[in-house]
Amino acid sequence: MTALVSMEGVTKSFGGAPALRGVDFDLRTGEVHALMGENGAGKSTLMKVLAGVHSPDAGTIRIDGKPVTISSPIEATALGIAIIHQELNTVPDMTVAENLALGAEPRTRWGALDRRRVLRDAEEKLARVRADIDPRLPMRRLSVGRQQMVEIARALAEDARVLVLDEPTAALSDREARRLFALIDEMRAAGMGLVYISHRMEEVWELADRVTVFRDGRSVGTSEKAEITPERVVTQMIGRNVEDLYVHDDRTPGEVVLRVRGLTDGAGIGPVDLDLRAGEVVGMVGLIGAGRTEIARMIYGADRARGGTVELEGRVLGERSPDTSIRDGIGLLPESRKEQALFLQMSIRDNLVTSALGRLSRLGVLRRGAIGDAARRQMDALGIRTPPTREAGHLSGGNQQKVVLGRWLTVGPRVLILDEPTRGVDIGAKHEIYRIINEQVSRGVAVLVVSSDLPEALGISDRVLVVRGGRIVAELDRSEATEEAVMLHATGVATAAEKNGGTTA
Amino acid sequence: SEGDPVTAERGGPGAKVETIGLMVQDLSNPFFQSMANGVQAAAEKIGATVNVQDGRQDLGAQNEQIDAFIQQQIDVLLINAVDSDGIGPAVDRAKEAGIRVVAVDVAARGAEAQVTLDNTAAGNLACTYLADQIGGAGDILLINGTPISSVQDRVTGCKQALQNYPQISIVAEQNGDNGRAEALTIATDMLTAHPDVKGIFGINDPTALGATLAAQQAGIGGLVIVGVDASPEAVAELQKPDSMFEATAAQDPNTQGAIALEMAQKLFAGEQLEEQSVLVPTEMITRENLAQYKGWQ
Amino acid sequence: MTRTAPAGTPATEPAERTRPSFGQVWDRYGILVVLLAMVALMAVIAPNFLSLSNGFNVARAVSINAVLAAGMTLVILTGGIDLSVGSVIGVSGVSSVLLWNAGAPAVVAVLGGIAVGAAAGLLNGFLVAYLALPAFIVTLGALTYLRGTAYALTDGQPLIAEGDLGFRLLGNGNIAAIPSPVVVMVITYVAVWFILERTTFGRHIYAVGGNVEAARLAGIKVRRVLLQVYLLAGLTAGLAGVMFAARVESGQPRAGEGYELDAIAAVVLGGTSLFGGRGRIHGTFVGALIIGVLSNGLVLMNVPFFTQLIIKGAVIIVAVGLDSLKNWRS
Amino acid sequence: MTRTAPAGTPATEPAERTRPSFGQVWDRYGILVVLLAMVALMAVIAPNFLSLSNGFNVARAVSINAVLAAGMTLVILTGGIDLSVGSVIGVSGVSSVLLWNAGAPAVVAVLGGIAVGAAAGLLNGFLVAYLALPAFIVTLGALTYLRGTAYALTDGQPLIAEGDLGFRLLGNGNIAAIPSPVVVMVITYVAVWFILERTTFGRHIYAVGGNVEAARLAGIKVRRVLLQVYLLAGLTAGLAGVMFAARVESGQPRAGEGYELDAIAAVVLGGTSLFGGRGRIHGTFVGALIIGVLSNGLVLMNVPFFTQLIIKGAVIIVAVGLDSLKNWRS
Ligand SMILES: Nc1ncnc2c1ncn2[C@@H]1O[C@H](COP(=O)(O)OP(=O)(O)OP(=O)(O)O)[C@@H](O)[C@H]1O
Ligand SMILES: Nc1ncnc2c1ncn2[C@@H]1O[C@H](COP(=O)(O)OP(=O)(O)OP(=O)(O)O)[C@@H](O)[C@H]1O
Ligand SMILES: [Mg+2]
Ligand SMILES: [Mg+2]
Repeated sequence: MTALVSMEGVTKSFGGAPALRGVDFDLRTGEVHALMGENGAGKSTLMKVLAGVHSPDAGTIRIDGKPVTISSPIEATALGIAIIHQELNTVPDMTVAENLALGAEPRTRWGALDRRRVLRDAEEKLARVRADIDPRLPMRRLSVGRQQMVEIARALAEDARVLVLDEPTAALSDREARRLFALIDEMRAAGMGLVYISHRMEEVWELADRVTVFRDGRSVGTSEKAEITPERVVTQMIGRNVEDLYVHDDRTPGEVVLRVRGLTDGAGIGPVDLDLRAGEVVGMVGLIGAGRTEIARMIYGADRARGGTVELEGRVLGERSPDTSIRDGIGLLPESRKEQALFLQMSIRDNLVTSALGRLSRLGVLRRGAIGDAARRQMDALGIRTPPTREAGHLSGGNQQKVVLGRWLTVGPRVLILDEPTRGVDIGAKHEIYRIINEQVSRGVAVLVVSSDLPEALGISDRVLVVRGGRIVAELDRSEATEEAVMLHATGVATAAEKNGGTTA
Repeated sequence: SEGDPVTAERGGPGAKVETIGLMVQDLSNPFFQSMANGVQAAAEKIGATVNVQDGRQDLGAQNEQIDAFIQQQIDVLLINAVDSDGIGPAVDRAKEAGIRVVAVDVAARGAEAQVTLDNTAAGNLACTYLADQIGGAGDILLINGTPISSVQDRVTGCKQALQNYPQISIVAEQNGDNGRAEALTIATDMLTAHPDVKGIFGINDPTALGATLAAQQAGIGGLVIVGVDASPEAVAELQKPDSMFEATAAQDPNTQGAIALEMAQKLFAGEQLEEQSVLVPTEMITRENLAQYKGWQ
Repeated sequence: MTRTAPAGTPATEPAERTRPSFGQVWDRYGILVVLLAMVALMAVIAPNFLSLSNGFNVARAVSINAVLAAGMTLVILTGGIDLSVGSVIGVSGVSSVLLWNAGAPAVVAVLGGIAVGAAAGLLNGFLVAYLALPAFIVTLGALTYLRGTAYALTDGQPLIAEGDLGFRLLGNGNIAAIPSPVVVMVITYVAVWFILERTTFGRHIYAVGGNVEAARLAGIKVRRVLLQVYLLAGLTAGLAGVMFAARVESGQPRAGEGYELDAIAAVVLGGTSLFGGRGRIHGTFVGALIIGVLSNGLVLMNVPFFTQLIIKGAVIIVAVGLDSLKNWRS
Repeated sequence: MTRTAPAGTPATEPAERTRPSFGQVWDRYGILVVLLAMVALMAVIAPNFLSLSNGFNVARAVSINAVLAAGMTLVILTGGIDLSVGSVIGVSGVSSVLLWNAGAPAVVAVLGGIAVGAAAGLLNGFLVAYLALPAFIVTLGALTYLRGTAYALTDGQPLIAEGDLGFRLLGNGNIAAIPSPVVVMVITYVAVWFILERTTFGRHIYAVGGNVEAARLAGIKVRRVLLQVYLLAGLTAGLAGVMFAARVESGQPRAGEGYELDAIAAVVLGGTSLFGGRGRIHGTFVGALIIGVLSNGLVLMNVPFFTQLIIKGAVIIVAVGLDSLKNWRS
């Protein structure tokens, strides 16, 4: 049988920098073909070529064996190719319905915009992915996760034969992910060809019929379902195997460093109580929209709390804001690095020292020597091997995330709050980030990790807090924290059960 | 005293002017265009070249232009300053560079000679005429302009004249930006506030003509509207028998320019001037004497 | 040891309430309230302000800036800006009178003037959309060379219309007892409203302004949208220019100097974000009225012109200040 | 078929080549090339263009706009804009002469004038930083009310300096054979360069302009940075105003009309992005020179004024066009 899609010798470079160096790739009908590889390996670029976003420098693309040239997103759609891009591509100021209709707005007989149909179509599309979202809402009002669901709805709507999902679960948590996997199975059964890009091994094992591994702009091998083993894939990806991905030394936490009591924003989040001990990692898990990010931001002072107290080493902190928190020794690694953390057009060095300039200057004048040293030291510690003067925007996702983390290591806080620290980061980088976290903890830093990647959260945490409806509904020890246990609490089943049946000992 | 001034001493007995710099406030006003024409014509007669620069009503620009002229080592500079005093330092620089400077239309501090229109007299004449036409009593509107020397003098002159007419009062005074459009807009509003005025004085013809339009459009009749300049536009309007625009104080920028060049030539040749300061008389142009008025060239 | 809390209320989506809050109402009508307050004030302190005829004066005086602002709104919604519209008024006005004096029929003169504006806009659009030059600089350049062109066309002289100008009705006189420029203004706003609210092109304008990358990936021809938007801005400016010429019954090369800032002020007062993607055309209309009412009232009160400047500046700031109270909820 | 590499090699970043490409060189020096080309051209066609004294003329003529543009660069780097600087020139110049005429010593008069500018900037900054009003509108309002204030201070009349103005040196005369305004300009640029390249404040300016949310979360006091930036823009404009007054030895209420656009043009020509976060102060200097060389050369060539406008407009566009060739690599 001829492949649904086959790409041969595709090359693409950006301003002289090769991103694809002659890639062969093929997709069959009725299969899920997983693409894996380090950040910057070229996965998204290849798919953007297929989706008509980038035109290749060389190479041929065949659909059903017939050579085609795809020079615009519209042409791709016409050929039945749909894609969910890695980055959110929504228009925040337009409604969900308008976003769903974007680029293909229905017209009335007289060529005017058919607003009734825009709404009707939107409701259908959302129904298909079983997302209960009001299509009249402005997109900006939705959380990252829900915006992602809208994107999925949009892609599925164009009844395509080929669907590319580029890290669709990065912003989703387990429940939404499950829902998506069910849809994927349906589509596979319906004979569609799906390309699935992810850095989450577990998902790949579960979904993929074949796995192609990318490295350095080349395909370094495709394995059939039968022959897929984690070791093999990881080795292909980063040239070595990662024995145990989740680094976690045995340790005994020290004194309580951070004590939060009754923290609330007066609108759906909180009241929240939690303690952080020196030298421990506490995971915060929950469904999308559970409010984990809000809790984290309130502790740090990024958002104003309407009630409750935050104590640091016994001292009650007053009105908190990022700058006071930093002075007090609390740090936050925000949820989305591009929007909230990184200065894309600044050098790696400047990004690393942004929050420590007070220490690295005298009377407001930069101590450039000291800055250079500090930056170089961090880059070595983080394993970022590229000139410090390089613009952060040019780095791959993994290295960007390391830079943001490095900014906090330069400051050296007592309490470090990490919101989705490995979102969209490749396994090699993930491993290094876990290593860094572990190292900080061993120095007595208290770490709070918000993660939608459940295995990760369980793998690196000493304790796990389950968040639902803006509250902490359960606290589980490392020993008792299993995915099942967490999901029970996260979805509310557990508490429901307890009502008619005593409490767990 | 700046840079290394180009103090090549030029001119002297019998010397002929070869390069002329002419600077005017605002070439987009026909008045100054006519002045430029006057200088151009006179220059051709003596076979000299003219570099005309537009001040765009910006003193800063005029400063730069003078420096450029110094650079070009022109022989004489005819200057129509945006501001009489503000131009002073620049004039001094020009003289240090050996350029003979004559002020045109508006006085310029430090100029060696000047041909000026008596703007005060012009304003005075215009408003006297207006006052008489409305029978020495009633309310009138005054449409002022951007505060530059010539405009201010006209307003001063007008108010002087009105002191002889105690029953006349200026009920509103607004800035028409020296132009027809803005004058039209604000005159419309002024007439709304004061529908029963008897006359309007505009500081120049474009302004007065804008006011005339405003009155027509507002359906107000029987006004006496006067301006200053006697520009072609104004002449055309005066020729309409039914227009409320009745008179304008004639200024002759064309001749002014010519006279200025004449004086500059004399200075350049080291001759004595009979008088350092020539004051060009102005006369009221009305429908009656319109025939005799030769207008601008 | 497992601490468990009572079943938590499901994740509340803070802003999912669809019932309009006070804030949302203010978002919508805040600037309108400002306008009404101003009218009320003027009615009390400015002589003859509150009369039908003066209402028409204001409307007539506003019409040109309002038409400019309508086109400007489209550009700003895409996140761009057009500083050249003031100079377009000069060029197109002069052109239309030139055509008239050359013996062209009124209609041709009018369309000619508008076409000149459209052409200028087309060039801006090409440079911004296809050469990706910054709109601010492109249109700043255009502001300069178009003004020069206006002067060049008339040798710096105002151009007296021969006979009485065939299309003077566009600037003066009435249509069904309503000042004709006001009629033109209203038609323009209805047209722009329809484009923005009822056509796919309108949606695309918001999309490009809201998130250009998303728009491109959704298959929207971003460049064409930008080109068309600047074209329309030039076209409306051309129309404004012809209206101006008709109003002063002559071709004034200086016409429209500085009008671009008033137009932009109207747009922003109307609540349109200079970053694009957000705004409504009726807001612009209200913004233009605020500026017009203010100028008119101050003249009626015979406030000295420099005091007028001080008040105008202050009011502009206060108006956006009040309007932006909405941001204070977040 | 599994290639294995030595442990821990990072994902190779294609663009990691450190040897500067042609493109990068052009990024850096593109606009400089444009300037040199222009100077070369002028040297050939404009009489007496290439001479030390004319060099000083250009520098002197440029100095005021250059000083304005220096402060403007700081504002634009934060993603803001300041349209009020032209009017600040009027107010501060008038104020300094008022002080002088009131018998204040020259130093006091100068500092007073500068202080007035700084105060105006402080108000802009407060409204933008703490009330979160759009900079464009706030400074547009300031442009208007400050001009009014300048007129009000002098009753609309230009203000003649009594005796000879104690600080005329700031506008005329030389310091060590170099025109004094040029010296002032150079000092200003060195100061701004130091702020941007050598101080934490400078880093913070780039950070706020680059990503305001990230800056806030990184502990930068965003509002204070904004406040200070507008303050500095007002301060440099105040300085420019005093220089203007010194140059014309009088207080001109109309001084600086429209200068804001020239200043912004200089900044953008210099390669600073109007979206903030990206740009260099020396670029602004080059940009100001381009504008200055052009004006000077056109006068020397005796080009009619409206042709000058056409050429200027075209050159501004062409200059950014050439400069933006860099974008074509991606
Ligand atoms: N638009 C662009 N301009 C310049 N370089 C780009 C562009 N898009 C991608 N690149 C570069 O091409 C290389 C491949 O990028 P790509 O996004 O395909 O990697 P990826 O495999 O998707 O990585 P990740 O897993 O982080 O998404 C990277 O080095 C990236 O920096
Ligand atoms: N930009 C936003 N505007 C309005 N509400 C938001 C926004 N982002 C999140 N929310 C709301 O805040 C709550 C928490 O959202 P969020 O998704 O950030 O929580 P979370 O637990 O951090 O989930 P995740 O971090 O996986 O996105 C949800 O009710 C969500 O709807
Ligand atoms: Mg990718
Ligand atoms: Mg979150």
